Amino acid sequence: MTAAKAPFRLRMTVIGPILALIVLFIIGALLNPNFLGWSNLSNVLARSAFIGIIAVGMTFVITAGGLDLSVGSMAAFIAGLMILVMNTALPGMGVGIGIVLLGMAVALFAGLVAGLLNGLLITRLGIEPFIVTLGSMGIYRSLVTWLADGGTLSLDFSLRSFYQPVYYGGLFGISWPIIVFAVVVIIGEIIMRGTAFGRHCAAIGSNEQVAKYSSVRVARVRLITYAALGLLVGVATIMYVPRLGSASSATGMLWELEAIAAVIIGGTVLKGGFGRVWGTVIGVLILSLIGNLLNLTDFVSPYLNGAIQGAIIILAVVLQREGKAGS
Amino acid sequence: MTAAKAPFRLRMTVIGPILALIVLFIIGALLNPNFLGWSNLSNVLARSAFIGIIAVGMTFVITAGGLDLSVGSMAAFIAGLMILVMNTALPGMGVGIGIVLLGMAVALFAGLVAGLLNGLLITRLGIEPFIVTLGSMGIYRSLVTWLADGGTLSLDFSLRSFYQPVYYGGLFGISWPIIVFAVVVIIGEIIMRGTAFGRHCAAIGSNEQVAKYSSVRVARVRLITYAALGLLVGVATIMYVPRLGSASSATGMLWELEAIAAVIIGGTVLKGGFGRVWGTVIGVLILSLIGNLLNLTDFVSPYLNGAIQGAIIILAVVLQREGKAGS
Amino acid sequence: MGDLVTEVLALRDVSRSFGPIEVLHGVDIALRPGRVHALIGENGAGKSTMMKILAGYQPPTSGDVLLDGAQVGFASMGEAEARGISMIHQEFNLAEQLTVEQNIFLGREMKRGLLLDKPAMRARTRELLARLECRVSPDRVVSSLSNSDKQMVEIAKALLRDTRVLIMDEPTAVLTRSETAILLRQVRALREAGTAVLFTSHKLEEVEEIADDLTIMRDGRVVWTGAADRMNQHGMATAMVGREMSDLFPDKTGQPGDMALEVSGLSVPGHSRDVSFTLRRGEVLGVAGLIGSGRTETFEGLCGLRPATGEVRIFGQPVRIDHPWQAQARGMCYLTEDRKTRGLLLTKGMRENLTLQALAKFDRGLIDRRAEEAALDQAIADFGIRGHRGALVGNLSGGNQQKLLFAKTLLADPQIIIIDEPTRGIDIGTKQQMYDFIRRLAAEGRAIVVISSEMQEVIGLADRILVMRHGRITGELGADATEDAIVRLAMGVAPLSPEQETAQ
Amino acid sequence: QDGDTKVIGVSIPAATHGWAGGMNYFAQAAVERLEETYPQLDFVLATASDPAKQVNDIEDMVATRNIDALVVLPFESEPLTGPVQNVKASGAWVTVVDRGLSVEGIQDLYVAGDNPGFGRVAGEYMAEALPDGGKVVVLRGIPTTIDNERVEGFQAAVEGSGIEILGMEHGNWNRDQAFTVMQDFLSKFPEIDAVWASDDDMAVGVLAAIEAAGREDVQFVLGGAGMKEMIQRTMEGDAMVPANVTYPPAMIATAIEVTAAGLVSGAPVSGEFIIGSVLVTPENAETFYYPDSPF
Ligand SMILES: Nc1ncnc2c1ncn2[C@@H]1O[C@H](COP(=O)(O)OP(=O)(O)OP(=O)(O)O)[C@@H](O)[C@H]1O
Ligand SMILES: Nc1ncnc2c1ncn2[C@@H]1O[C@H](COP(=O)(O)OP(=O)(O)OP(=O)(O)O)[C@@H](O)[C@H]1O
Ligand SMILES: [Mg+2]
Ligand SMILES: [Mg+2]
Repeated sequence: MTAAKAPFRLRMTVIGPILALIVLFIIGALLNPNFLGWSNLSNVLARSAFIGIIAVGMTFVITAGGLDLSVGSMAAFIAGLMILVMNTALPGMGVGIGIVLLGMAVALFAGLVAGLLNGLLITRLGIEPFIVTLGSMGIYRSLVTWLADGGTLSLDFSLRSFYQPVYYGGLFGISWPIIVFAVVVIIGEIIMRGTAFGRHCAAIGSNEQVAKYSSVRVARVRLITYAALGLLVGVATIMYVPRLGSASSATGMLWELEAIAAVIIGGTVLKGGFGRVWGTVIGVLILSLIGNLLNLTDFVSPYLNGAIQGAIIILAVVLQREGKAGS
Repeated sequence: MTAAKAPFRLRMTVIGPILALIVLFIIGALLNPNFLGWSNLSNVLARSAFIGIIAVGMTFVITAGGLDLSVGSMAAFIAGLMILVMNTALPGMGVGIGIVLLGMAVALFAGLVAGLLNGLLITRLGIEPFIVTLGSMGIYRSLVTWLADGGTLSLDFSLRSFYQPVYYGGLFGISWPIIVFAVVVIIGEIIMRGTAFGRHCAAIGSNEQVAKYSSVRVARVRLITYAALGLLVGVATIMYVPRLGSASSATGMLWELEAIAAVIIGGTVLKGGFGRVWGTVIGVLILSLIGNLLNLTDFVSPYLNGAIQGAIIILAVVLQREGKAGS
Repeated sequence: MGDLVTEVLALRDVSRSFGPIEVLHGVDIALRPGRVHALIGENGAGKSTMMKILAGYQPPTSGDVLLDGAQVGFASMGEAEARGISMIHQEFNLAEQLTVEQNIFLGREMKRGLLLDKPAMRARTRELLARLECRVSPDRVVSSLSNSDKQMVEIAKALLRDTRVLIMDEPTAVLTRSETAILLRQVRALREAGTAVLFTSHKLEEVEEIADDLTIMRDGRVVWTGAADRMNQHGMATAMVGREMSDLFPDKTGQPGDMALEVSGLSVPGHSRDVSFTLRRGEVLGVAGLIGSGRTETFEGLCGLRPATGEVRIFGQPVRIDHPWQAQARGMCYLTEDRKTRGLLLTKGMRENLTLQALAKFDRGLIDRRAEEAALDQAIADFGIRGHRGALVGNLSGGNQQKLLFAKTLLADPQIIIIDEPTRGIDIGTKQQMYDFIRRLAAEGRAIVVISSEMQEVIGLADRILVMRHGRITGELGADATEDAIVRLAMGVAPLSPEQETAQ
Repeated sequence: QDGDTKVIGVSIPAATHGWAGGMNYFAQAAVERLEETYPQLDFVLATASDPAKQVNDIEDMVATRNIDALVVLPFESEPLTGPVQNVKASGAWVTVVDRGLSVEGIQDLYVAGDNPGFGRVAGEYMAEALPDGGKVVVLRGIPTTIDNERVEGFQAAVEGSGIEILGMEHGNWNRDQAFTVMQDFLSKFPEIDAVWASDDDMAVGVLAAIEAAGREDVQFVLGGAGMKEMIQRTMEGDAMVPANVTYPPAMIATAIEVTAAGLVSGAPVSGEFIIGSVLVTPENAETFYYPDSPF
């Protein structure tokens, strides 16, 4: 690995994910003409918004040297809680904007608290993030099953119809999840690149000791990353609930793995120290497009979808790390 | 974090996991007198052998700064392959020791190849282990579903009866999985502490550059850790197939998470540089005992089992990291 | 000059580029058995790069490496070592989580059959460390060692490998004088045994003391080479810097002003007890002591980097400091002695590092990049930082890293500055600039603590000197302190009389 | 335990999808009810997330709880056969629910749904509802033998009826995944006449996707397993949900009750009860509507 190649390599890590995305687009367009249609793309974008919003938060957590395995079950728990609260409040409040706002407030608050809890256990007790969030993953998953009594929590039908536009509606033909996702990404990118907080995350992930000696409030920054991730899980849930109006123990299954994968495909380093939000977006898009493509074509056995997905994930990263071979 | 406390802290990280294990034992004995009976303990030990054997391999991978998410689906794939090969060979070879040996050879060989593939992608192409093994996890999971045509691959019944003693039989009343697990652990512990290879793993995980400068063959050591893990997955599968006699897409689900959790509960550092095999064993035992304990009584809703499990995992680690608080 | 036949390792017309930038321009050097060759030059002159090429860690871009007169190209790290060339790196090259013994034998473990022969390795480790008069246990984890002990471990690691050529990149930068003496004794023994030794140091008295041959570099070129006895310290400094060197230390113009810092009964558990002192604006307070006397830990405790107890007043206000940012908010900053693991983010650029500690200054909602760039320009100019602007800090030369660390801390504009080992690895020309700079900071009315293991530095720079031993202050000396007085206090040998020395 | 107390172990898969959730609910409700009715009975209920865990649970029940009877709904048939055989060998009563073991004659009592029948009934309805043939898409469950049997039953039933199966994808009995798959089906096929969602959880996702796309060509969605919301819609005559096919999760409760009664009375009922899959239509929907069930 010589420094002489650095400029090229740098370019590859930047262009790599974009290139992988473009290749997917081309393949998609060739396989099925509907692929590039607005309705298909809009579908794909809207449904990748949940993972996307969460993955933006995950980017910060990972950049600061952390990890959060609990996001998927946290989302399920928050969705369950939100539905329960809204259903309970319905007789008193009636269908209206008020109850939707209440539900949203509950989701955001619960997300924030859940994130803070993870963060406090990690920063105050000094336990490995992997263990803390593996534990809370089990806890939230259990809690939602328990709340739902093993079944599914469903939002009252009238309430759901009222709330539904939050997923299906939109502005200028762009649906709300896409808009919210875009806003979160833009804010995330600005924070990551342009603010002291973003710098501090990268510094902590790069070398915690140096950050501490440089008067960075390490514990606080860490805590904020987890709290922000929790909050974003809340935001994602707000978009998720109106879609099907239900939550069960199967909700949010494996979202954590998908979010982490998106972050890493996007070029953020798993061990921390370097992160980029726009890369994460590309990672999310790559992951959702693969699924979409596999559904739009049927030249392989559906049993093998997972294999193709796995191979593409590896390829997408090979593409971007090309220059690193043999290092 | 003061140096004065170091001896105490050292002791806590050593005693911590053992203490957690003892506490679990006491709780178990109080809850149900049968808990400490040989038949129960033997069951628990035998069934934790699969994860245990894999976790020993995982300890090396993690110590050397790597990660392997694919072990669970790799086990499923190898089990499927092994069953397929044995069933196919049955008409020709007939039930006998020969066909069992063939099956075992297939499992070990497939495990080794799968591990080498992971290792080569990681060391030669320089891709993040997380991504490579996430990809291969999807691939193997798909392949076994495809091999089983969406259903279950079952070992021929007569063959299964013949092969069964490998799980259920044993020596001096100790069943084979326990013996094999013990042997793997002892060899693992010796390699980790007593050989140059073990030291090289820790050195690479601690600082790859330093290891390289000290003429440690970094890529080769890394590769060997993944290959050894693959081989151990093969060994675990050899014990697993006679137990259930079948493989499906549900086989080995989430084993990777359990194995990694066991390694970390045991005190190995997720970012690499320090590992201990005996700790991993304790981690494995803690995890299986929790499951066992929850079956001993029925004072909580089964929906909440996951929550209790999660809480205990966190507590077990809190116990051992006590001294680190505020660092 | 040298006899070609006896050269064991040499470079012929070697150039080396990193990206578009060439840092070595056609250099030659020849090492001969049984001789100590000193390589000196300013920070960033290319000394470390040259050594790495000699030891096979980096290939030259052009030119030849000659081993026993024959051209070689080392394909892997192990190859040069296998042929008897070993190198001690300027930056620590130890795996922090491994023990002393594991590090020393890393890559060369002794085996009995398939297993490690631990007793033998431990015994050999003890023996090597004993030769270096270093008393750390072979089972200590390296991350818990002090810098000087780490250096000793590195040296032991090199000594283990029976080498024909030993290359040492600033081995004495983190050592005290007595430890340096031990090291030099080992070097002499190796010379007697016929080893060719190449070493660099910014401490010219050492060079004068031990070198047989001397090569002086400037800006990637060899500017002088020959027998060492043809050069004195003054000549070396002049050749290195390329200008006439005046007096190293500035005048002590200190006008003590208001009380800045009052510390009483400060204790850092396990490291220091009951430390009390005061510091005024405009003052430079030196802190001397042997390695391991707990100076670093005491001041880290003061700044909230370790748990500590005691009473602290800053500008008359009683304060409680549990975290470094609280200290900084009160105007007090600590500049670490350990630039690599505590000071700088090696995988980031200069700009990110420079502004990390004072990021609030550049925060206008968003970070003002242009202001950052301007600050970097300023720092590069003020401290003479050399190196490619876009380079990763880990690729800067050691001395330039130190300068950047200095610039980074000062950017936070602290009123009370605690500088731990300020000139470690800095060339003599820049040292002079740094001393001037410290003085100027004092003159601006800041209060400064300089912790240093270089006795000359403390004496030359400080208005008052505290001496520590075993975590306690054993005495306070005036600006006119002698080395002898400091050593007596530091060693616990009865001083003349405490009252006599603490004149002020 | 004193000699009079008898212990019944109940081992079922965890509530990872709607039907399983319903089954969990009925199992727990039955256990609670029976513990009250029969003070001399003690129950152990364990839920498993995979076959291996289920085998562990059963081993634990034998080793630590000395169960006198086991009611098991096998996660998969093959892996559970051996362990259940061992339970039988220990002298306990064995009731197998829903999924038969791969060796005949282990169980004393067998209570099961009819998976090929489930697919067949659905297929027959489809053929009848689209007499001129039509284009349908199929959402499949988690790749398992159950799913295979159902799909084969369905395919056999629609064969020759002029119905064309445009595509099949796995929605894994999951609402979200079904939603995604259906969105993509709608993008892929400009003309779809009907959907066999094969499960009511998936039907929820499919209906949402169709509604969001505003596609008028899809005439109806046929789910399955009788989720109460779906039954209600059928009952109310919703044209999109004209029918359902039962696969009652309550069969576990039946099995537990029969086992308990047998154990208490000392006159155990052995045999086979196959609970056939029935077509639910607006006419008979009311009899399949259980508003208190979570499913
Ligand atoms: N890997 C690298 N990539 C880019 N530039 C490098 C790299 N290594 C060294 N350099 C540059 O080469 C020049 C010479 O560095 P070198 O470390 O050899 O200096 P030095 O003489 O050892 O200085 P010091 O006395 O400060 O240790 C410096 O400008 C440095 O920034
Ligand atoms: N991180 C650490 N953990 C545990 N012990 C440490 C650590 N750092 C240093 N020590 C020990 O603390 C003692 C004092 O450290 P150190 O040598 O840094 O003191 P010092 O007086 O600042 O000396 P110097 O600054 O000259 O190195 C030494 O015995 C050292 O081994
Ligand atoms: Mg250097
Ligand atoms: Mg110090």
